[in-house]
Amino acid sequence: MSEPTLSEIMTVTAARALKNTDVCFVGIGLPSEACNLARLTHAPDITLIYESGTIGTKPRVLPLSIGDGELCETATTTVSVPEMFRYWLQGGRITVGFLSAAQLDRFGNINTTVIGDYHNPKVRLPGGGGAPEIATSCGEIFITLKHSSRAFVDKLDFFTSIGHGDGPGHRARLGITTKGPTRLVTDLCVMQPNPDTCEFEVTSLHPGVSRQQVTEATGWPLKFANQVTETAAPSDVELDALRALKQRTAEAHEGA
Amino acid sequence: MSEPTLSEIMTVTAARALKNTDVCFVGIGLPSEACNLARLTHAPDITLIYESGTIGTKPRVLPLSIGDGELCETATTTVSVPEMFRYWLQGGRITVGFLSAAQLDRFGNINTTVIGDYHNPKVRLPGGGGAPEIATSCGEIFITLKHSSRAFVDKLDFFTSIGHGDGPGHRARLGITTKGPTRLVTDLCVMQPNPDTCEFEVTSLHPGVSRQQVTEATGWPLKFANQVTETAAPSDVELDALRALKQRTAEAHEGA
Amino acid sequence: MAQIMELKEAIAENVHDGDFMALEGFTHLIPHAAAHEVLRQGYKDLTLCRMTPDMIYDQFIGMGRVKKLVFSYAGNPGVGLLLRFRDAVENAWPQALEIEEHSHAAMANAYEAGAAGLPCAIFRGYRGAELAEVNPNIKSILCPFTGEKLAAVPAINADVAIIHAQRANRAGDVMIEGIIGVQKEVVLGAKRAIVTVEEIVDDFGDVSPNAVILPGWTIDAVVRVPGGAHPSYAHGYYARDNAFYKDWDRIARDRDTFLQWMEEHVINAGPDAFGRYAGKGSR
Amino acid sequence: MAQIMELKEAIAENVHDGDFMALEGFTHLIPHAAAHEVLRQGYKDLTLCRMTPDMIYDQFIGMGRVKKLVFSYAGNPGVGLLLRFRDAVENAWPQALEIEEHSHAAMANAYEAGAAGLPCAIFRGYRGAELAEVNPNIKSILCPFTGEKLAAVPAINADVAIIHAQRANRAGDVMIEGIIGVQKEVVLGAKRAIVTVEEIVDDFGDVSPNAVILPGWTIDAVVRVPGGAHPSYAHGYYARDNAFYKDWDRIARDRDTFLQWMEEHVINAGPDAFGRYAGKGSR
Repeated sequence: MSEPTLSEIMTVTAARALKNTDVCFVGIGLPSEACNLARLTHAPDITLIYESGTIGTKPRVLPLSIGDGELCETATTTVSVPEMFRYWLQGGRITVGFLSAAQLDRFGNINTTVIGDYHNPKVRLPGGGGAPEIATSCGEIFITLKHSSRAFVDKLDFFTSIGHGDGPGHRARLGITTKGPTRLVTDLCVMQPNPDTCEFEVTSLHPGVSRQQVTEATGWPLKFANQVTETAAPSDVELDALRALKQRTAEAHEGA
Repeated sequence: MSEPTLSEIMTVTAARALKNTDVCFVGIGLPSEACNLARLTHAPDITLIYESGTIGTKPRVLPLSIGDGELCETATTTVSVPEMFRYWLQGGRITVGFLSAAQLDRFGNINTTVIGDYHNPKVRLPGGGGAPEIATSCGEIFITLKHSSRAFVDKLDFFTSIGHGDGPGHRARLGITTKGPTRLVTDLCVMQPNPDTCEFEVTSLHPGVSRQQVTEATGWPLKFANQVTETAAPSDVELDALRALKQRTAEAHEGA
Repeated sequence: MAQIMELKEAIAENVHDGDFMALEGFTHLIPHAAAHEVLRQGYKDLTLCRMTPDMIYDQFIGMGRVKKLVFSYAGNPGVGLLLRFRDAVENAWPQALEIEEHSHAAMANAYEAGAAGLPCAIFRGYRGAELAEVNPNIKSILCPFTGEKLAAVPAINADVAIIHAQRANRAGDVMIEGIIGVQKEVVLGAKRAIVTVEEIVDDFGDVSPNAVILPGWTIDAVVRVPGGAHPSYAHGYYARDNAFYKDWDRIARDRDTFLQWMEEHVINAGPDAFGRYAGKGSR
Repeated sequence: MAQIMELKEAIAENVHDGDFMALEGFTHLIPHAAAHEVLRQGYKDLTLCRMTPDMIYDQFIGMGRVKKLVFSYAGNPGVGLLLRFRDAVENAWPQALEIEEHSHAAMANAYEAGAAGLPCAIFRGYRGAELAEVNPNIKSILCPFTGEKLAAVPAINADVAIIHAQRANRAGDVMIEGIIGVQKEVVLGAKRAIVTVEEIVDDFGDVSPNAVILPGWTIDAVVRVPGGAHPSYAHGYYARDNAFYKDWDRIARDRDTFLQWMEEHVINAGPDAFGRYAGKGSR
C-alpha cells in the first residue's frame, strides 16, 4: 500500500475522534468522508444524521449532496426537515456536529457566508445552511478543513456560526449550554481549544509536518500546546477502507 | 318503514346542513352520526376529520371512540395529533366544526367541563378536549344535542368554548375571525343566531313539535324567528341510511 | 440505548415514586399492560400526564397512586364520564387529586415543544375559553411581527414516558403505525422511555422510508407484551374492545366493585394475562 | 380541489408576475420541469423562496426573473458556489437581487408555522450568528415561563407553491416518499399549490396509513410530468444526476454559455424533454 497523503491522514484522524456511541450531525464534504470512514472502521454502530432528514444512514458511497438517494435508502428512518431541525437537532439528541468552513478564526468561529462586506461582497459564498444551529445545539463540534492562511484567518469577514465567540464565557453569556468546537483536524495537524483561553492551539502534528509549516499556513499568530505529539499514522485497515470508499464513490458519481 | 322518531329527525336535519364540499371536524356521538349520515346520503365526497389524526375517513360503522381502528383504516391519511391540531385545525383548513355540549347558552357558548364550581364541582364532566380551538378555528360551527332545560341553560357553570360570547362583536374583540355557531339542531327544532343579537332563536320546528314544548325544554326565555317553518321530514332514503348505519354499528360494537 | 428486557425489570428500573409520568396513545396503542405493572409495583405520589386519562388513569386514580393529573379530556370516550376520576375530584376518594387541565391543542403543542427541546409552545388557542383563567400554566406572547396575541403553555417533558407499539427490531428500533397520536413526541420529550410491543422482529422488512420509527437510542427499555394494549387496540393486530370500555362504566361506578376488579385483574395478575388478546392480523 | 391538468395550463392559471413563489424539494423531488415552464411563460419580478436555491433558482436568477430571494443555503450542493446567484449578488447581473437570508432551522420552522396558520415561528436559534444583525426579519420573544430568549421569524406563506411528487391518484391526492423535506409544509402554507408527479394511478394500493399524503382538496393543480425532477431525483423512480450537477458549474460559469444553454434546453424545449429521464424502479 502506498504511503498516506496528508489529506488521507486528515480524514483518518478526523474519523478517529468519533465514538461508536456517537450520534453525529454530518456536514457534506470532508465531514461526511470522516464520519463514514469512522462507521466503516472502528465505529460501526455510530448514528449518522444528515439534515435532509435521514437518521441512522449507512451509505455505501459518499453522497455528493446532503440528500442523495443513498442516504434515505440506507437510513433507519427519514423524517421531514422541520422535524429534523426541531426534534432531532434542537431537541438536544446530537452528541457531535461535524462541520467544515470557508473561513475559521482562532476561537473556532466560522464564516461560510461572504468574503468582504455582507451587503457588497467580494465573493458571495453559499451561506450558513444548518450551521448556525448545529454550532449551538450539538453536544460538541468537530471541525475539519484544509490548512491555508486564506481559510485560517485573523478576523472573519462574517460571523456565520459561533465557536467560542471572543473567548471564555461568550457562549454562556448567549445562553448556549453546549461545548462548542472541541477538535479541529486539518491536513497538517490537530488543534484543540486551550482550556483557559478557548483559543485553538496545535496538540499534534501529522507525520513529517513542521511547526513552521503550520504557522505559515495559519493567518493568526499560532500557538502550540505545551505537549505536542505526533499524529498516529493511519493503519492499513483505515487507509484501505478510506481508499475503497473514495474509489466506490468516484465510480458511482461518474456512472450517475 | 316506521315513522321517524324525533332523534332521527334531529340527526337527518343536522346531516342536511353539511355540503358535499365541506371539510368537517367531527365530534364523537351525535355529530359523528350526523356527519356520516351526510356522507352516506347527499354528500358522498365530504371530508370528515377526527381529532385522532384521521383525514378523509369513511367508516362503515360509527366509531365508539374518537380513534377507533375503522377511522384509520378507511382514511386518506392519518397524521400525528400535533400535526392535526397545528396544520389541519389551526391551519384554517376546516369549513365546519361539528360539536355537541353538556350545557349550552343562548349565544351558543358551551360547557363540557363542570356542573357547579370549577374548584369544587358538583359533577365533574370530561372537559373540553378539542372544543376550545375547534370553536375558534373552524369556518363555522354546527351544534347538535337533545333539548332539555338542564342542557339549555340561562347561565353556563363554566365557559369551556366560545360561541358568540356575550353577543355581537365579542368574537372579533378576542381576535377571532371565524363565524362561530351558525346552526343548532335539537330533537325538537332548528335554531340559528339572530343576525342582530347573535342569540339563538327557533327557525324551524320538527313535525308535530309545539312552540310550548320547545320553550319548556329551554332554560332561557326562548325567542322564535319572525318566520318559523316546519322542518322537512326525513326522506325514506335518509331514514333507511340512518337506520342501517345504526344497525351496523350496534352489531359491530357488540361483536367486538 | 434500548435494552430488550422483561416488563417487571423495565418498570423497576425506570419508574420511581413521585415521578412525572406520561403513558400515551390516543385511543390506539394505550399501554395497559405496562400500566398494570406500574400499579403492581406500588409506585405512588405520581404526577400523571395524558391527553385522555381514560380507563388507564382511572385505575391509577382509584388506587390512590396519583397526586396530580395533567390532562385535556377526562371521559370514557363514547361511553360517558370517568368515574374514579370523578370520585377523586368531587369527593377526594381515595385521596385529593390536584389537576392541571388543558385543551387538546394545548397538550399536543406542549408535547411537540417537549420533543423539540423548547421551554414552551405557542399556538392560536384558548380564545374565550375559561380554562385560561383557572390554569396558571396558560399564558401568552405577542407575535413580534404582527402583534397578534398567541397562547403559550410550558413544554411537556416527562420523567418517564411509556407507550405501546406494534414492532421492535433486535436493535430496539420501534415502529408505530396507524393512529400515531403523540407517541413520538412523548418519548422524545421524556428523560426515560419504555416501549412495550406486540412483536420483536429481525427487521421491519420492506417498509416505507418514512415509516414512523423511533431509533433504539432514543429509548431505554423495549419489552415484548403481546396484547399489551388491550382493551385499547393495535392496528394490524387486534381491535379495540369497545364492549369492555362500556363495561368499565359499570366496574368503576362502585368503589368496592372497582377495588375487587383491580385486585383480581391487575394486582394478582401478570402481563401474560394480555396474551390472550393478541392476534396478528385480526382487527 | 385538485384539477388534473396539463403543465402549461397549470402554470398559466396559478402563476403571476410579482408572485411570492416557493419551489421546494430538499435535494430530492425538485420540480425542474415546472420551473422550466414558469421560465418559458416569462413571469418576472418574482420573489423566490427556497431553503436551497440550487440550480433551479440559479436559472431564474440568471434569466433576470427574480426581484428578491429568500433562502438559507445558496450553493451547488457538493460541487461549489452557485454562479448565477453570485453574479447577481456581486455584479447585479442581469439585475440587482434583493436577498433575505436565514438559517435552515429558521426556514424549516417558518414553513412549519406557515402550514400551521401561525404568524411566526419560535426556535432556539441564531445565537452568536451575525445573520440576526443583517436580516430585520429575525426577531425574538421571551418564554413567558422560563424567561429564555428564543429566536422568532415570520411564517412563510407563498402565493404559489410548486412541488414534485411520485404519485397522485384520480382524486388528486398526492403521495410523497423518501426525503420529504418541507413539501407538505410549503403546500399547506401556500395560497395556491401545483404538484407535478411521475405517475397518476387509480389508487395508491396497500400503503401505510401514515404515508405522506396531501389530500386533493389542499392542492389546485396536479400534473403528470414523468422525469419532472431531473436532474434531481424521484425515490423509487430514478437517481440524482450528480454528473449534471457537476456540469452545471461549467454551464453557469459563463454568462453566454448559460444563456445559450437556457435557450436550447428550457426556452425552446417542453416538458416532454424530461420524459427520457423517467425510469420506474431504477435508482
